[in-house]
Amino acid sequence: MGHDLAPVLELRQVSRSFGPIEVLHGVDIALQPGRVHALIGENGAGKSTMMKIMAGYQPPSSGQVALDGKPIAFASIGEAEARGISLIHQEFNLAEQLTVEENIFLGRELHRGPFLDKPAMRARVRELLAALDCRVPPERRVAQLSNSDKQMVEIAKALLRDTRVLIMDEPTAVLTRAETAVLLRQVRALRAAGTAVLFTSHKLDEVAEIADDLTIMRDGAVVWTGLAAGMDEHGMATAMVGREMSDLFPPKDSTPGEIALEVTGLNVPGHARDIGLTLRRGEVLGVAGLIGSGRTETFEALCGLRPGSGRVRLFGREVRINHPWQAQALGMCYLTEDRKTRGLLLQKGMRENLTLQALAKFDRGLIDTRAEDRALDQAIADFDIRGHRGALVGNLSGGNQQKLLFAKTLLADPEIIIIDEPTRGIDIGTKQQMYGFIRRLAAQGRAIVVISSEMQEVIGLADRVLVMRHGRITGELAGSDATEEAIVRLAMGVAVSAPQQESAT
Amino acid sequence: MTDTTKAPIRLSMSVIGPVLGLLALIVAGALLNPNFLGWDNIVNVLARSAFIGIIAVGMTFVITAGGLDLSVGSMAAFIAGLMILVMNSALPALGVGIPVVLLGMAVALAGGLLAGLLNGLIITRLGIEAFIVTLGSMGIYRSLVTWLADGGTLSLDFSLRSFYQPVYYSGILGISWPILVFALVVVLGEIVMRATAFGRHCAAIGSNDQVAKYSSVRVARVRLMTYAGLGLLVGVATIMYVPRLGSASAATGVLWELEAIAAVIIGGTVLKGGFGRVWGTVIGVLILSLISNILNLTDFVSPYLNGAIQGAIIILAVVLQRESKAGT
Amino acid sequence: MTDTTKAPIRLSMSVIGPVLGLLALIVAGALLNPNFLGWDNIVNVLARSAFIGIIAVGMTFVITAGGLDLSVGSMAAFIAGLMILVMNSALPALGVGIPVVLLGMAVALAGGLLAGLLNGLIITRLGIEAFIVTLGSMGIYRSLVTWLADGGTLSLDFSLRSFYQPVYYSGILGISWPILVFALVVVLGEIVMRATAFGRHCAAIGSNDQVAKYSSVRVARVRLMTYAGLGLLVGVATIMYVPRLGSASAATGVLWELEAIAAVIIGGTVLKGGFGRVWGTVIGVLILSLISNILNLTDFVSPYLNGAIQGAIIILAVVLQRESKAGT
Amino acid sequence: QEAETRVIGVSIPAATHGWAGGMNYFAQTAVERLEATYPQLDFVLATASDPAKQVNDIEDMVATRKIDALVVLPFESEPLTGPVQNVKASGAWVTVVDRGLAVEGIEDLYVAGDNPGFGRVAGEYFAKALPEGGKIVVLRGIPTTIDNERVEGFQKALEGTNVEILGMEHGNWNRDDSFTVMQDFLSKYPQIDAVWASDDDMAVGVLGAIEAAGREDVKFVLGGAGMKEMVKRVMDGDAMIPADVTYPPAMIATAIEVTAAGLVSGAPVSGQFIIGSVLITPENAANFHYPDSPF
Ligand SMILES: Nc1ncnc2c1ncn2[C@@H]1O[C@H](COP(=O)(O)OP(=O)(O)OP(=O)(O)O)[C@@H](O)[C@H]1O
Ligand SMILES: Nc1ncnc2c1ncn2[C@@H]1O[C@H](COP(=O)(O)OP(=O)(O)OP(=O)(O)O)[C@@H](O)[C@H]1O
Ligand SMILES: [Mg+2]
Ligand SMILES: [Mg+2]
Repeated sequence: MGHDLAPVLELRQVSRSFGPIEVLHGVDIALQPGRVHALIGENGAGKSTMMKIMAGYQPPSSGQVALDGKPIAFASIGEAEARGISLIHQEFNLAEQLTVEENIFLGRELHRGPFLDKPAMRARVRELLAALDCRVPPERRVAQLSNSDKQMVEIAKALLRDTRVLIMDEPTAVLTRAETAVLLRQVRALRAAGTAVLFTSHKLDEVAEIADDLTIMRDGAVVWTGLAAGMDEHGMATAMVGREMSDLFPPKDSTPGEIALEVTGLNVPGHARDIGLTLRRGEVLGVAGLIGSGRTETFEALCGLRPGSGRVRLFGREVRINHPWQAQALGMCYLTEDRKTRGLLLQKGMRENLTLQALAKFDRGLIDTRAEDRALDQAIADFDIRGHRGALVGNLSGGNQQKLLFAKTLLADPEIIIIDEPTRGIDIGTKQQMYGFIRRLAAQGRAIVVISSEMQEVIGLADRVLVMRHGRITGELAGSDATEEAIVRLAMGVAVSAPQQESAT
Repeated sequence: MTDTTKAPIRLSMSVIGPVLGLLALIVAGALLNPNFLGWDNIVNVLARSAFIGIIAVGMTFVITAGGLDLSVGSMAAFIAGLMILVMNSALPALGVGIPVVLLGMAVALAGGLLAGLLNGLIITRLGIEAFIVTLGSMGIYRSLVTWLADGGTLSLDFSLRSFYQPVYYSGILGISWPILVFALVVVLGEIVMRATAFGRHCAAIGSNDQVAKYSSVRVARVRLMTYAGLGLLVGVATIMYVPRLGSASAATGVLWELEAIAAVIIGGTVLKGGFGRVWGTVIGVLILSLISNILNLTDFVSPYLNGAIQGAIIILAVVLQRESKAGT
Repeated sequence: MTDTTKAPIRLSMSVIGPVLGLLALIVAGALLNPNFLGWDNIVNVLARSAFIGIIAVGMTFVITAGGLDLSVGSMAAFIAGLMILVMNSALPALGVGIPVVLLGMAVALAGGLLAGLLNGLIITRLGIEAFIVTLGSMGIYRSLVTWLADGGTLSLDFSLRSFYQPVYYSGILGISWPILVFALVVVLGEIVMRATAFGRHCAAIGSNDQVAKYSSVRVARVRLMTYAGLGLLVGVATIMYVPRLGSASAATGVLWELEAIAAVIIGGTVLKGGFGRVWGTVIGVLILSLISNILNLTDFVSPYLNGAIQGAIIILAVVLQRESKAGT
Repeated sequence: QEAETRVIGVSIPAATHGWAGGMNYFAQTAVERLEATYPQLDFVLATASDPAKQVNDIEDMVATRKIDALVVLPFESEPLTGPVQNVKASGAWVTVVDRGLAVEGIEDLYVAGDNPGFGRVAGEYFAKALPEGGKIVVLRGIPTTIDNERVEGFQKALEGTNVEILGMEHGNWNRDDSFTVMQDFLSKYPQIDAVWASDDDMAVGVLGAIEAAGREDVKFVLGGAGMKEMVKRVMDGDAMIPADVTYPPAMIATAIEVTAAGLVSGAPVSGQFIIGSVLITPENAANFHYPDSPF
């Protein structure tokens, strides 16, 4: 396959400003048919912005978009779509109250006469989802789906269109390894069919696996572009971050202290049964499992975010938690995996979001806004949040939103922190910082649970790993036993011996 | 697995909710007065529900798409006034007969459509809250009809009225026209909501207009069409209303907007948009009509307290729904 | 760096919008009638704005937190009726004097608080749409006051009224009590909205109640408190209202709810919740009061058309805001 | 006497302002009294907040209560004409109160107030009380035919006098609205000699506004309808309320009583009873003072 085929879609010296701030400075990129082009860069580097410009969601402030070599200005998203360009958003772009089928066909419904051809649409949806190994019924409302299923719906929505150019903004951020494999299989099929694919991810191994071409961005400019084969993962990381990367994971050097959390017989109706676990101060407990294994629901129930029953002891004291504020008052906080609908107020600024959970700390009758500003300064420094201070959180880049969410939860100063998918959409440099941060929290004597679908993360970060499957804990792994293979076995239910010791403790 | 068995149950409970409320009222009515289930009473109640009902069907679309229209009551009064004026002044030229009635109907439909379009255009083009726009136009239409009637009542010429009256009072097989038209509007509305792209687009816009926009839905146009459609249905309702009362005044259609919105919400449509069902609205309209019908059947309470009972039943009817929903 | 200069400009334009609308009205009023800017007229307009204004401040919180209350007008009428009944019946025992007035005030405050709590409890505990609950309680309170008054008017004992009247008519330095209390409520409201955790929580809940819940905000309690606070403020407004004419009837407070909601939204608070500003509400209230004041002071239009002009100005006032907002 | 119960339907507008409230009160007490007196009579009383609701009520009475007689005070004449005609066609006795129907000869009995007369009596009073002429303002009711008739009668009576109407606004038969309107009238006109409030509820609001403004130029306020507090003030010789014009809400009770008596005795009284509006003055006020009425 020739690298010098005529590009389908190009950006030529494109700049883009929001108000007075320029976030893209004269970038070039060219997508060729039948090739997968990966775009990587730090959070806030301008990847999503670039993709939106290519798909007609936003016009460039200056420079050109060229389709088949000819400059073009898309009048609407519809026009770009009509020309075969579709974009899968980084943030979910689904109407929550509508069903899967309604969302996938939104704006391009199939008709039979004046009426909708529902059977045909449903059949097509089933087909599309089956190709993605996703078993969600088409009639299910999107609001009831897990994040990964939503992502699959997004992908199905894009695949439905006859695309010449498919642009995917971090499609794998919410997917597990297995689901990612399914997606990459689809991408290869599209590539073989001659589609040009543009793809971003912060998971560099995927990039190395799938990409033909590679563009690396930093601070709104392209810093490297060329054949993907010319760059290994380490090189990518270095080029992205602009410095030499050391070990991703910090040493596990904290020592477990008293028992902080003890759960027995926790049942979450419809999602999990008979969950038992213990967690000590200074410990990082990883929770692994396939998507849909009930990890999120288990810990949400533990924090009073959904109904559940069971015995919970915090620092030796038996407690009943029915509401999240009770959990927080007892020193336990849950950081949601769903930053857009449950984590952040997208229509508000950074400051309001940062302090929402810990507002009591700033409440001196009136809110001490100076103290809030100081807290924001601190959070921006600690987590390297990039973006302009006055911006609405909805306008921050995805990764920066995630960092803000992290900062927000930690501001409440919980003793027990449950973090669901902590590094979703975070670039590799910041990931390293956040891992260091989590470790330091543990070293301060806090107890931490990390729920993650990234096997590497669980293994690299946690002292012990619990594996869940179908709403039950199927095993615990510690130290060198915690290997990817062992986790996968437990998660898939093919373990030789699934030790049930967890529920006994 | 448990999911697949769960979904249908929940669905059917949310369906049963409003129906149960309605049934409870019917049983109460039948116990209070044997004539309640008489043919006459049933026809009366259905026919009078038709005005609000037809409007409420249109309102279901507006609300589903995340909008609101407070002006429908005044709009109906204004259109009725206009229609009467036009018919009266065309009478000498056309004489009593079908042409003048058709002219009146055309005026009502065109007037409704225009009024709805106007609301919709201000809302979608200027991007102003529907609440404010329609509150404003509510005042405007109410004022205009008062002005047209010179503070009094506009009445249809009496001979013309006798000619036109069958449009309210007669029908086919003992079922009067308003009922037939209402039924037709409901069936069409249900089909449009469930089985056409327009219905889906309304729900999508009400759910998240950004998403709808990104999916190439013509958001402004769909919104505009919901208001225009509602206006048209107000015109249809007025066509049925005028032969009944033969007049229009400042007191015509007062608080219809509140009744229509209440019917829509009692029926299970979400006030903030994103989900709507036309059949639910019908149940809502019937519940509201039956409450006042039942209050007329008995006289054990002071008429001063009618409003209190009505209010309490409205809340109860909805509690019933939510309870049964929560119960699953 | 350029950022920090931009934000204030946008802010100031959205601030200037409603203020501009208000100024335009004031200029129009001054041109149309020289007495418009007279001290008496200013005091009149401010004092009569106070009732709706005090209620609208409470409504700002309810709407900001994503709720709605249609019952405030009827609630005010009911509380006024109750207050008059209690005061009249305590009169023989307590005699004309401060104790009986204090008793009346206590009844109003307690009644308002209870009524608000009741609305709030049904809405938050049973999870029913605020629209339906408060539509129901609107009917209930309206009915109850009619019933209390036996269809007529409840009047405060004449001697008591003369004693109580200064609460409406007199004040400090020529500024009457309603204006002072309104100002106090506004200042407190503005502080609570902008600078306290409660205000932040209201905005967070209205913006996205899921996020608020996940952020450990006590969503149900905050919601409940907005309704209870509104009820309390309805009580305060009633305390100012009763001494004015010393009576309450079924006609008291009709459509106050619509006026209060309109004021809130004209002031820039978002009907679907998430963002509210108390000072904007004040501007909204003043715009509404001034429109009818100006229409009364001039007579170039048929009084039948007052409503039309009012409606048009309301829409225009908001267009002005949005345009200037969009302009930045 | 036959044992068969006969049903009388009474349909009236809801108590949304003072006069209507009084009328509601008299209707209810009449019904209670007559039910006690005539065990063979059954009454249905319905109040309506708009003409359409009133038509519903009447339809319900026919369909479910099989009424033998209807006493109706139409919300508005035009819309009620057809439905009442239908009642008549069903064979029931029809008594119309206060507002005549648009078609003559439907009702068996007509008990009516005299709206043009109401305005005329008020106008004549102004002409007499302000012989040198003067500047007055007028508060009108809710825009309706009734209000139009009254104001026309008033204006006609003032023709040829020097009484000048400075302005008219709608106070909607409402105390608060008329308070506001009067405040604004006082700001607008430096000299107002007298006010025709055209209704006693509105007079209460007008008096409140005048008192608050401390204006001495307004010599008197003329209300109307005969609210007990106002009649009392006339009786007491209050200079601000020197007179009142009757429009008795009790006419509904008269109508119900006559209808009931006719139905029971089998010798129905048909015809027209016009209850004219008269001027209440300190001399005759005692005859119009009903301390027990809510109005
Ligand atoms: N609508 C907007 N208004 C203002 N600023 C914006 C807007 N959209 C994006 N930005 C800013 O543009 C910059 C680039 O954002 P972009 O979303 O393209 O980053 P990204 O490379 O996709 O980052 P991530 O990896 O975190 O997704 C960020 O600083 C962001 O805050
Ligand atoms: N055994 C099961 N069979 C069918 N559906 C299941 C099962 N277990 C869970 N689910 C559904 O899968 C969805 C996702 O569950 P959940 O969010 O708990 O997964 P998770 O382990 O937290 O994964 P993630 O957070 O990565 O999405 C839920 O809607 C849940 O009801
Ligand atoms: Mg991005
Ligand atoms: Mg999860």
